[in-house]
Amino acid sequence: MPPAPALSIQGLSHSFGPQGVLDDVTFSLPVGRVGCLIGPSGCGKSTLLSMIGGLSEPTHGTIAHAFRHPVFVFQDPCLLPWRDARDNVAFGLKAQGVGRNERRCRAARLMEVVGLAPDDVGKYPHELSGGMRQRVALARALAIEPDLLLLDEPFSALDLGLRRQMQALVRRLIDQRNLTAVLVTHDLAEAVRLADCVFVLSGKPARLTARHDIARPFAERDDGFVHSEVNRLLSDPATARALAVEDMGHGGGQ
Amino acid sequence: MPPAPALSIQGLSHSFGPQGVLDDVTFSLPVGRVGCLIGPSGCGKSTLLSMIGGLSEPTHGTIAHAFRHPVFVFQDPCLLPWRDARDNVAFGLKAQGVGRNERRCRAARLMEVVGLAPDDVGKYPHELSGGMRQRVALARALAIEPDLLLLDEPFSALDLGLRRQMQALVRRLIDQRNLTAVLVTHDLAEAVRLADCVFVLSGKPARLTARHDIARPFAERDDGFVHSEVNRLLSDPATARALAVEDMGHGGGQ
Amino acid sequence: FGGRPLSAQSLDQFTINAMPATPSVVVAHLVENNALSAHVAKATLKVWRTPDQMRAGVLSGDMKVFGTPSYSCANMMNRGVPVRLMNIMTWGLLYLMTRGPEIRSVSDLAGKDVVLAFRNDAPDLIFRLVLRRAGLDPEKDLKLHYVGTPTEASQLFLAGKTEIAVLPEPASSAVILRGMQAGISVERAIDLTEAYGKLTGRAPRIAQAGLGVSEDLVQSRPELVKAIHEACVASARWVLNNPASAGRLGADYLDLQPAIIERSLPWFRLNITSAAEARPELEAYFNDLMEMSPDIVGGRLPDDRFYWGA
Amino acid sequence: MNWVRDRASRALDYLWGGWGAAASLLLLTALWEAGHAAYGTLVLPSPRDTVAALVRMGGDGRLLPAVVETTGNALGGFVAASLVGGVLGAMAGASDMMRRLLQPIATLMLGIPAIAWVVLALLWFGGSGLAASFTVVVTTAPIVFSGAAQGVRTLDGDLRRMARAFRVPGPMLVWDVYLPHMLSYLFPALASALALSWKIAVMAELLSGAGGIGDGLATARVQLDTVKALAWVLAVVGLLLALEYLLLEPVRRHLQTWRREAQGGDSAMTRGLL
Amino acid sequence: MNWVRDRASRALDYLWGGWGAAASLLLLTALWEAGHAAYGTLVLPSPRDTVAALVRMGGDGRLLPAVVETTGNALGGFVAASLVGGVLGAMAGASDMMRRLLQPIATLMLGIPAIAWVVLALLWFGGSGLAASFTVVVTTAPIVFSGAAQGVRTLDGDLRRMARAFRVPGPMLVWDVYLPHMLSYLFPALASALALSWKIAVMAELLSGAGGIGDGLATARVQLDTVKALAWVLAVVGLLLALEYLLLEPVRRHLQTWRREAQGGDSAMTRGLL
Ligand SMILES: Nc1ncnc2c1ncn2[C@@H]1O[C@H](COP(=O)(O)OP(=O)(O)OP(=O)(O)O)[C@@H](O)[C@H]1O
Ligand SMILES: Nc1ncnc2c1ncn2[C@@H]1O[C@H](COP(=O)(O)OP(=O)(O)OP(=O)(O)O)[C@@H](O)[C@H]1O
Ligand SMILES: [Mg+2]
Ligand SMILES: [Mg+2]
Repeated sequence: MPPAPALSIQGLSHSFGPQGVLDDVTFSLPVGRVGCLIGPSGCGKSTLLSMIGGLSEPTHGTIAHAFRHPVFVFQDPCLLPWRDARDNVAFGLKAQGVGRNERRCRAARLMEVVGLAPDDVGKYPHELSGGMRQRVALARALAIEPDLLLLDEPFSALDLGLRRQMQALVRRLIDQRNLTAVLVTHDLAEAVRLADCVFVLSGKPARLTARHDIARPFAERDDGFVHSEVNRLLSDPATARALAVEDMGHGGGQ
Repeated sequence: MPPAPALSIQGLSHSFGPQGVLDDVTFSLPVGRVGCLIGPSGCGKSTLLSMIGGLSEPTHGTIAHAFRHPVFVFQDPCLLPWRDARDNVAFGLKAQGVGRNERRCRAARLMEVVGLAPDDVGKYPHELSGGMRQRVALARALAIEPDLLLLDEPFSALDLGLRRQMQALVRRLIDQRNLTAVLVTHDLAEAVRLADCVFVLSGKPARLTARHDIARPFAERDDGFVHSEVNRLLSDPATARALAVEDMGHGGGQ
Repeated sequence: FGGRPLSAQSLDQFTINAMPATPSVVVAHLVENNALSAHVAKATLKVWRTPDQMRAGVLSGDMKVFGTPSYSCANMMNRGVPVRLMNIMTWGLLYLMTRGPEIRSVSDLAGKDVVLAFRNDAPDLIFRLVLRRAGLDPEKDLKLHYVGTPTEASQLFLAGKTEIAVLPEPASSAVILRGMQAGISVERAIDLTEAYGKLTGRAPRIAQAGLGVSEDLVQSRPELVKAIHEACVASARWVLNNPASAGRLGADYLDLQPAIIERSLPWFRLNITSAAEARPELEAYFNDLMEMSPDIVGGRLPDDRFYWGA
Repeated sequence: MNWVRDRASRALDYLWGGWGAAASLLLLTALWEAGHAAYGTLVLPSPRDTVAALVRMGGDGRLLPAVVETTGNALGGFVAASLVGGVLGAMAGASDMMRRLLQPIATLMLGIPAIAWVVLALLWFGGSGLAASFTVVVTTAPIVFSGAAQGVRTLDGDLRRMARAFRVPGPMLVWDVYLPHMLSYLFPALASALALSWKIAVMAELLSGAGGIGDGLATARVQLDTVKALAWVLAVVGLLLALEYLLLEPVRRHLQTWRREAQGGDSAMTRGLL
Repeated sequence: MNWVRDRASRALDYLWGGWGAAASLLLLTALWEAGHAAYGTLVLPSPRDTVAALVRMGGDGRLLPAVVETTGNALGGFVAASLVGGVLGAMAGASDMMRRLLQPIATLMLGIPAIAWVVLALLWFGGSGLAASFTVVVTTAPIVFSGAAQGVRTLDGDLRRMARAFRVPGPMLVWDVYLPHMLSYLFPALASALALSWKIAVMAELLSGAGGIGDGLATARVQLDTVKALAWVLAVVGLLLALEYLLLEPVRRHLQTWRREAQGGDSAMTRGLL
């Protein structure tokens, strides 16, 4: 089914000093698809993402991709404390050389899209709530019209409604513009709802221990499907072991 | 059912400059119970929590409680960047005057309890993953044996297994030591699993728009119960409206 | 020392605070020879390093007898500090140094660059007075480069920044010595004291510096003041007769090389004269200074009490 | 605490602040007066006499040219020091190698007494004010250098990674990411360097006979005219205080904008600290 | 980049660093030699002669007492300035009111030339080294003050709230929360102040005749003995460089511990900046 891989990772290992973090990770992702990384906290998901985006180099192995505008939503929002919300959203645009008025305009529009109120525009990061900061970071990433999205738990601080909205927004963008995305999340329902392919990392150092393809098109994934898919994932022993939920039964309620 | 309220909030309003954030919030919570605040991102949950803990003062209204050791898990981990993980966990103990060796010992034990490996002990915050930082913050809060827990999305960066473990840990502590807790979360399943009472905030400025009691004892809350409780919550129109999920049907899969 | 009541008995200890210049060898000799033994059990010499130190010492009463430029002492008195001038020790120590032979008289200076130190201080005023009397305008007819101290002036002069420098002793001797070591021929082209005398129609003498004394010492121990003055006169005679020994003696006290002291002694016009005796010359000097800069002696001539007499 | 109260409290704070400065200046004047009473005019002239002398010197037309000259020397040196120190400091902060290369030079410049430079400076720059400016550069550039280096070195690693992820071009990286962070380190260094500049310029003028206030001060000292000497010092100090309140304080407040908290909670806390 | 490579690169970096300092010192010596060739001994003696004179002075037993005396004056002043400046600066950083009260005094102390203090200092402290120490305090305390104030002011509001939530007692608040943050501001200020201390001490000794190196320098200057004068300066500079490498550099590295990244990615990036 997959066309030529747009992102391909071969035998990737990484360690910080003496501590091995990732060991021989190999996978690939075609253009237009969403890959999702799940795994226990501290297993190296963020590290992997930053290597895909070229922010750090793997100790061994190769990462090949042909994307020209990868963009990050980091696990921490990483906003510039000395710029207000709008200028933070416009940060990537400024880096691309978009003129001041246009980027401010586009930033304000995007802030609306991620559900921020007009009077949040001028707030500095320390005046924003956690979820608002996360949305500013999301808007900043979406502003620059990337071709590869690297999302590290981008919706973790959002409420149910907003989370659904943002998920739909991101998936719509991906489908419309034929973007590729790698998503890190701890929420299996989110993984199942957004991803075409779920990669499970686990162990110390972490290896790829399972992989699940989710074939149904995004538009047709209703709550029932999500629920049953999550249960299917959890019924896979490798996945359940990775998430340490073997002993909890297959409760999709999480 | 509730005994004398240990925490009682009366007509509390708050605004930052001209912007009203909370409006006439009134509720109370008996000793030994877990109250859960849910509401859309940016509605003022963290603000309310910090007022309960005495870190800021409400513009109007009163907060009364008799707790002597309230403790916070902030939405951001707020670790001291110049102290390693263990010393961060021991921070509250040091503030209480616990001797160096004892607090280091206790900190190391607590780090084990929250699932951190022995070789994480000496890592500085910037060397920890997001979920590890969150667990360090949790361990720091639990270390000082508080009587009031103020938890602001304390498990949001944890994987499924760890999240369940931590939930169980916290609830066990609460029941054993007869602590009181106020929990902020965006995860309804978590709310239903942990809380005795769910308060729904919404609007701008935010008011208390719904309240749900969850009577069944913690030990008996299995996945099925959680699932059906979440659906019950979402079937309440005020709650669904607050979380902006009216249009999505009552999918508990989230 | 300070506020101890002074009696007619001899003092345990007495300190003379001399200037950091060659004439202080006179005081060194006097101290070394116990010339004050009739009045003081132990006399010592201290050399002050900066005028600030001297001023602070005089103001606080720590310095009872101190080396001082004559105009400074007059200025202090005019500003209400109870001091007198005891005597004049040096009568002119300002020289115009050149690196070439072309300067023979003051009028040759027209159009030249000259480096000198202490703007608006006495040496500068004397030099400018000489220029004026010789018909040169210090602002227009030549270029004066001012620097902070004679040290900088000497260095710039030796480094070739200018051909001409106005230097007081002992800097002028030092410059000749250093010039010799570096193979630069330096000459004392003009003795400004002589030029000044000629142009003002007076003897080649400028009452430049001597010892000042606090009023309170003059009142309480006039005999000690007198003894100091007389010992100075005696020691000066010895110093002039034994320049080499004086150089060695002064080297320890002044922290100067014996060679520099020995070489500079003849150029100091050493001659101990009590202030009362020197009064006409002092007043002439002060008047000339005031012509250039009225405030330098505090705006007026000091009154009679200023001139201590034996 | 509602909005009106907040606003009012901030206005009050500002007023209080003004009072603070005024109180401090009054206190100093009182001390000065007391010092005068204790030591007399020859050591410390009275404030009244000094101000009168200052006014007289202003009337004579001697004050302004000297102040302008010294200000020129001081500011020239300060600007050069800020540029050189800032740029080299930023480089030293960014690369350990650079720091190792430049740090000894900075230490040297800080540690060598002006008196050791003065002849070289005179040879290079003649008796002009450049010699004074040079001395200012030599002394203040290392202070700016330290601040700038520390500013670059301490930028949050996450923000650096973020900027890299967004492929921020060089000038924008400097302007939007490094500079706002560095400013918090540079500002105190620059403020110290600015105030120091006048003092050094005056001392250098005095050492090199370069004119300006240094010259006036030297003459006043020769004449033992402590009133006039102090009047010169007062001119420098007045200028510095004016600079402090008309330039530095507003800038300081402006730089704080993004840190300001809307509520009063924090200051209550810090008050607890004291 | 694996662990071994990382270790090796850090060791290499250290070596390179040492080379950097050595290279920089060699370059300076070469410049000095060139200056000597251009201007001659009377303006700038040769390095060889200067070192020889230094050794001779050391042999005579004149060097050590003077260096000890000046070091005492400088360090005494520096320690006092660090304490006074640090504590008052922390207060000024914590309360706006305090800042407004203290800032003008700091500006004043920075801006008043030493020469204006010297008579007062002499009257208060006699000719002793205290006058030099006093001048050091007056000049360096405001630099430390600025750094300390900025350090306290810029502590992250969230950390402050966290500390408050944990009811951290005063001393621990200072020690564990404020100080580690402040250090990043205090350190460059303290390093500048330390280097400046010697220079100021020497100048003050020279102005007030208080002995120590200043005295030696003054004597050498009067005799036009440029070799000896430069040897004195070299003694100061050598001392400062030794301090830099034996004290400040290790401390600087130690303070950075918690910032250190395990990987080399970042430095590649900052190299991109240059
Ligand atoms: N700069 C660093 N230096 C040393 N170790 C690091 C560094 N960054 C990360 N690590 C370690 O690498 C491991 C993986 O970290 P990473 O942030 O990739 O985890 P993660 O999978 O994103 O976890 P989480 O779900 O909690 O965010 C952790 O054990 C962490 O301690
Ligand atoms: N210091 C501040 N200054 C001004 N406005 C603030 C400040 N802190 C919070 N706010 C505003 O108050 C509102 C509530 O913030 P709060 O952090 O309490 O939200 P929250 O309910 O915790 O949201 P989230 O779920 O996203 O964490 C937001 O609109 C925010 O912009
Ligand atoms: Mg992560
Ligand atoms: Mg919040």
